[in-house]
Amino acid sequence: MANLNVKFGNIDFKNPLVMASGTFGFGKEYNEIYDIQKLGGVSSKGLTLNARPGNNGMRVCETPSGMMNSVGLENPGVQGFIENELQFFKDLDLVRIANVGGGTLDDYIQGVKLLNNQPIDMIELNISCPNVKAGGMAFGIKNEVAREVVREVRAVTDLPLVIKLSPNAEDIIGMAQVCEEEGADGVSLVNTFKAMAIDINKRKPVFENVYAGLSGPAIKPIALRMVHEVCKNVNIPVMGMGGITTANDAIEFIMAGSTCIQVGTANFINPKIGLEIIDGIEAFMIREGIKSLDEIRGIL
Amino acid sequence: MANLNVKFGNIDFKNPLVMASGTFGFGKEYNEIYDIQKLGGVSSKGLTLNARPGNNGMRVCETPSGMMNSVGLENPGVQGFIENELQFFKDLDLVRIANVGGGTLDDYIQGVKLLNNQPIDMIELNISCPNVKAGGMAFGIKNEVAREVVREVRAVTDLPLVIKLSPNAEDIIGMAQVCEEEGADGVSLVNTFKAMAIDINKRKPVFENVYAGLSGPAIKPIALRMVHEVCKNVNIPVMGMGGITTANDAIEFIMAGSTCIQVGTANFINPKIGLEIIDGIEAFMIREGIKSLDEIRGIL
Amino acid sequence: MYKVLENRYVGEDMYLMKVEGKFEGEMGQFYMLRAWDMFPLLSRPISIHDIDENSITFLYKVFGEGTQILSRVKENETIKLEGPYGNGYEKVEGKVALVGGGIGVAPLYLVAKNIENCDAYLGFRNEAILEDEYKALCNEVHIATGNTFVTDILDVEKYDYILTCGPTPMMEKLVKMVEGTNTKIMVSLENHMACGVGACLVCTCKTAFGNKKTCKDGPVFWGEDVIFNG
Amino acid sequence: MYKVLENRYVGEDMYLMKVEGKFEGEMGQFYMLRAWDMFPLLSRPISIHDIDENSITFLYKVFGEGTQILSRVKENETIKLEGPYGNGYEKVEGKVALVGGGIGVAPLYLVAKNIENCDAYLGFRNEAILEDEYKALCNEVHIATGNTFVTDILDVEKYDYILTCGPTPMMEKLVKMVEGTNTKIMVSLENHMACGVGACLVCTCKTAFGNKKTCKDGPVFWGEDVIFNG
Ligand SMILES: Cc1cc2nc3c(=O)[nH]c(=O)nc-3n(C[C@H](O)[C@H](O)[C@H](O)COP(=O)(O)OP(=O)(O)OC[C@H]3O[C@@H](n4cnc5c(N)ncnc54)[C@H](O)[C@@H]3O)c2cc1C
Ligand SMILES: Cc1cc2nc3c(=O)[nH]c(=O)nc-3n(C[C@H](O)[C@H](O)[C@H](O)COP(=O)(O)OP(=O)(O)OC[C@H]3O[C@@H](n4cnc5c(N)ncnc54)[C@H](O)[C@@H]3O)c2cc1C
Ligand SMILES: Cc1cc2nc3c(=O)[nH]c(=O)nc-3n(C[C@H](O)[C@H](O)[C@H](O)COP(=O)(O)O)c2cc1C
Ligand SMILES: Cc1cc2nc3c(=O)[nH]c(=O)nc-3n(C[C@H](O)[C@H](O)[C@H](O)COP(=O)(O)O)c2cc1C
Ligand code: FES
Ligand code: FES
Repeated sequence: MANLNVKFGNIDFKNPLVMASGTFGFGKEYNEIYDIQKLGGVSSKGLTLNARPGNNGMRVCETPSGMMNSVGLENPGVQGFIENELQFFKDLDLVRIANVGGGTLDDYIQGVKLLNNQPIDMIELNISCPNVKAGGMAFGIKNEVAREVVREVRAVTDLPLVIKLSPNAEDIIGMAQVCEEEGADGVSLVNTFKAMAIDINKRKPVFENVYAGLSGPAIKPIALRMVHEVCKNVNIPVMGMGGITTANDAIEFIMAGSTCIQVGTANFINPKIGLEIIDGIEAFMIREGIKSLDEIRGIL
Repeated sequence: MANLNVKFGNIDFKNPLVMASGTFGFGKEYNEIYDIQKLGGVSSKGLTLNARPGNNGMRVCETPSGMMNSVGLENPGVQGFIENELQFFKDLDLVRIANVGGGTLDDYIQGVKLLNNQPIDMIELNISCPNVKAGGMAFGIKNEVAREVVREVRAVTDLPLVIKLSPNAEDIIGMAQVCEEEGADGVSLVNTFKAMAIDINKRKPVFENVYAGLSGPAIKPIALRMVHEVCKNVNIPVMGMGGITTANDAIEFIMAGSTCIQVGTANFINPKIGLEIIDGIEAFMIREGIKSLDEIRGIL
Repeated sequence: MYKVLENRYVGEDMYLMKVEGKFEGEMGQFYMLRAWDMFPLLSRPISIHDIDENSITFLYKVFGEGTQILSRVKENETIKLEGPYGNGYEKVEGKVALVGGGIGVAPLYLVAKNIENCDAYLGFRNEAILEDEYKALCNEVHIATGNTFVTDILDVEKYDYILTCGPTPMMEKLVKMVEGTNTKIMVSLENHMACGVGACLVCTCKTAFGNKKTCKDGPVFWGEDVIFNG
Repeated sequence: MYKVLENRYVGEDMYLMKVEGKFEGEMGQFYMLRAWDMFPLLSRPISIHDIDENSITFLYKVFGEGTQILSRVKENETIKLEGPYGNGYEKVEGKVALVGGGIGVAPLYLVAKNIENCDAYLGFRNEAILEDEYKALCNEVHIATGNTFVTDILDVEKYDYILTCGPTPMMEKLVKMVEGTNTKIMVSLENHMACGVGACLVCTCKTAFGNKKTCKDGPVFWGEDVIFNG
């Protein structure tokens, strides 16, 4: 039997598979389909300090081997999460990750503070959110803007802190290094790619916000490259993601250096895909005589 | 009858469709399949000052709705082009674009100088090439590095000069603005995305160079966004590309602001796709009562 | 993977697909269908048209790529189904009208099977489809085609409940028509979906009670609660 | 779009697909096939197995996704073909051996039809396929299966020419075997392709005369010119 255990910093995952934020709600819905405690972890829907209704208009659009979304961080707010969702979330036997977004630096800080004493195992800080003060450019584009968020959030929490990087960053390697320098326990990448679709008959962008986030198999080759680059250049553990759909994909990300891998969009292809990926990783390990994922992590 | 004519700066294109560099050779092969003079233009295989044998090992790998290539600029060199390929190329009744790459700044300058008195209509400067002096990082990543190339090349040629931007640029809007400031006649984008694939059974990257360039429908939503951003922020004309496969795709790029559109990878899906896209654009114009593409260019 | 027993054209660009298996599902619920592996990416939400011991039936209209692929599936080939998902029509009692427009007639067949003594008002672009099938289940079946709309031939006040599915403008109009009457209406909303289970929030619709998930809280809502144009 | 007349399993994971139409093509040339619309992206290069007035035949082995889709195409369905592409076998005269390994036997059928009095040496993993068909065209047909390799049962010096197609190690070994003899050999190279017509340079192979395009200058080359491991 292969051992799928991984250690991400000090946190033990029973296997490397984590469900990506925003694609798995708070786990409840998928738990009606299968026992989600077979997963390594779940990253919650992105939480902001205050509840948000999300974006108007079309929120999803299919692209070749991908999809764009413009949910706009609809969520019940951190307090709403604590009151209504944590009840279910907290009892799960898996690594419980609260994904936190923000609109201002203060939103991040207050949001994380509220989570400090809650029964969660890790915070994933989504810095792809538009920075209200900086005219809407996301926090995760410029290294020095990101540095400030990471530093300030690090200062207010002892929870394991993983920074979720945007593939739209100007310099993703430098960005990951900034996170490491500021004391993050790890980084996760990639978030969605800024993308566009036009309805040529209406002569309008498909999305009210004009741009939206691209995810799914289409982006996998770029995401894998970014994960490889980051893993080569930081010493903190990495959660790789972006289009992972098969065990083969997951193993590529692990060989590129990921400790955990996250699966998002693929859940929409097949709601039980998480289990299939875990089984597939195990089958590969058995076939190849691999006892622990440490043997293949970051081998290239 | 719809008029597909477009003017790119001072250059007249009989229609906006240009075949993208590296996917169409010097036109000869496809001309055996159909009369390529029905196209608006052809951008030649990327030329470097000296002939190059290209990369070793695997050069292509399919991805979901995309492909990666690692041709490594195999080409006969500018002199070889002039001696052996220009004979055919020069007589084509379409806009003849010489795509020029480089390894050092001097390679670009010398290459372009050699082309100055040749019967071509335009130079497309590919700044995605690794900058030998800067440890291999491409010229097209940092604005100030790109500025130097554009300035120096601009100084040695009076040919219409289009700069081909890399989607891996740190700041693609700023990059386009730099090109405009330095006197480029236009920009084209996007080149391929830096990407990776791993052969998990061999436990090796698929490509000897580790990273390779992703193209095809998978990247279209990101490419379209970049083209839109650039068109909104420069006053020189733009050739948009990246995954264009259908007339619908092409019209999206035009609505986003492209004057010409380039088609690359789609040629591999169907060798006559160029004609189908042109016909499809015309059909759309007729259906929608559009007399000239000026009416829909950059409308959003 | 389930075996397709039948997949036949029934008119108006619509196909009836019968799939073998023991399926669950209530009137107004839907399944996520895919007759392909990885491309296109997303599965397609299709309402339950009919269900019995050994099979489930869908009625779908060829619209884009996904439904086109569905229409090419042959007998004995297989498709993938996930479901049943969503919140369907409530089993109301009283005088009930089922109002379907176009492919919106699809879920109303199972409704007609579950609700006794209902009348059906079915609107089609050109020709009526499955008219006999609905007649077998309903008291009266009224058909509107061409320039006549179902909303023209229906007196809402005759009914205690209207259960409808169809184009949004039609449903919106019906909701307006019952305003100020004693008639209650249930509408089935359509929204583009990804997960289908309530996890991704791409299908949010606006209601008097705030944002709701079309896939999980709906697709069927009380008409008065829905904020159209939301 | 061309109609598939026949697509049948012939053993060793291989299928024979006959497609209706008037096609051109010489021995050793290939077509780019696709039995799908947009996904997967690239077409698959498949050699001409046979050709006659009203049809073309391919022999292909199910390997990955593309050939799997090909294998599922049914009679009367359609596929897309572009070609013929490439540079095939020269029509040599003298004593000729055709040497095929695995799916490498595919192009040799048309060769056997074009070259009189040749002998065939065919290697398979388990069982020989289409043995009778080759017997009908060749003087002698020698089969190697299991642990015997075609290279074990062939005396190259008996022949003026060897025309081969198969796994690279087999072809490389054959080229070595003819070294220093009077026998000349033509090999058919396999390389991943995108355009298939010589425009994209992803299929470059190394030869004594510099880089060549497998799709346009090849796939058939004189063995002595090819730099294996290049
Ligand atoms: C709850 C529900 C029940 C439905 N029941 C039926 C039914 O019984 N019969 C039937 O014919 N149709 C039904 N539809 C509509 C059906 O889902 C769409 O017609 C179908 O998804 C179109 O897919 P396509 O690939 O043919 O079109 P495309 O336009 O190519 O699809 C592109 C994307 O948009 C989505 N999409 C496009 N139109 C719609 C739409 N109207 N609703 C939701 N998503 C859409 C697709 O799912 C896909 O993700 C239902 C929709 C919902 C939400
Ligand atoms: C000139 C030429 C003639 C050929 N003739 C035949 C034939 O007659 N019968 C036959 O069965 N096979 C033939 N092949 C091999 C055939 O093209 C591959 O087996 C097929 O492309 C595999 O596709 P796939 O989708 O099943 O595999 P996948 O591995 O899923 O394909 C992924 C990608 O790799 C490419 N690829 C994978 N293996 C090969 C290969 N061996 N050669 C070229 N590209 C490959 C595919 O084209 C595709 O782009 C020929 C190859 C070449 C170059
Ligand atoms: C519908 C949807 C909603 C998402 N919401 C969030 C979010 O709230 N917070 C976040 O950090 N990432 C969010 N993401 C990004 C995913 O977590 C993931 O980074 C991205 O989709 C790439 O992975 P994938 O290709 O496996 O989906 C969302 C993605 C999708 C598709
Ligand atoms: C096989 C291949 C070779 C390429 N070679 C070049 C090149 O020599 N010079 C260049 O500027 N771009 C080159 N490109 C990039 C294309 O011109 C184009 O920018 C890119 O592929 C995106 O467009 P597409 O998705 O339509 O292919 C190449 C692309 C491919 C697929
Ligand atoms: S489709 Fe995901 S929440 Fe409704
Ligand atoms: S496949 Fe394009 S040159 Fe050979």
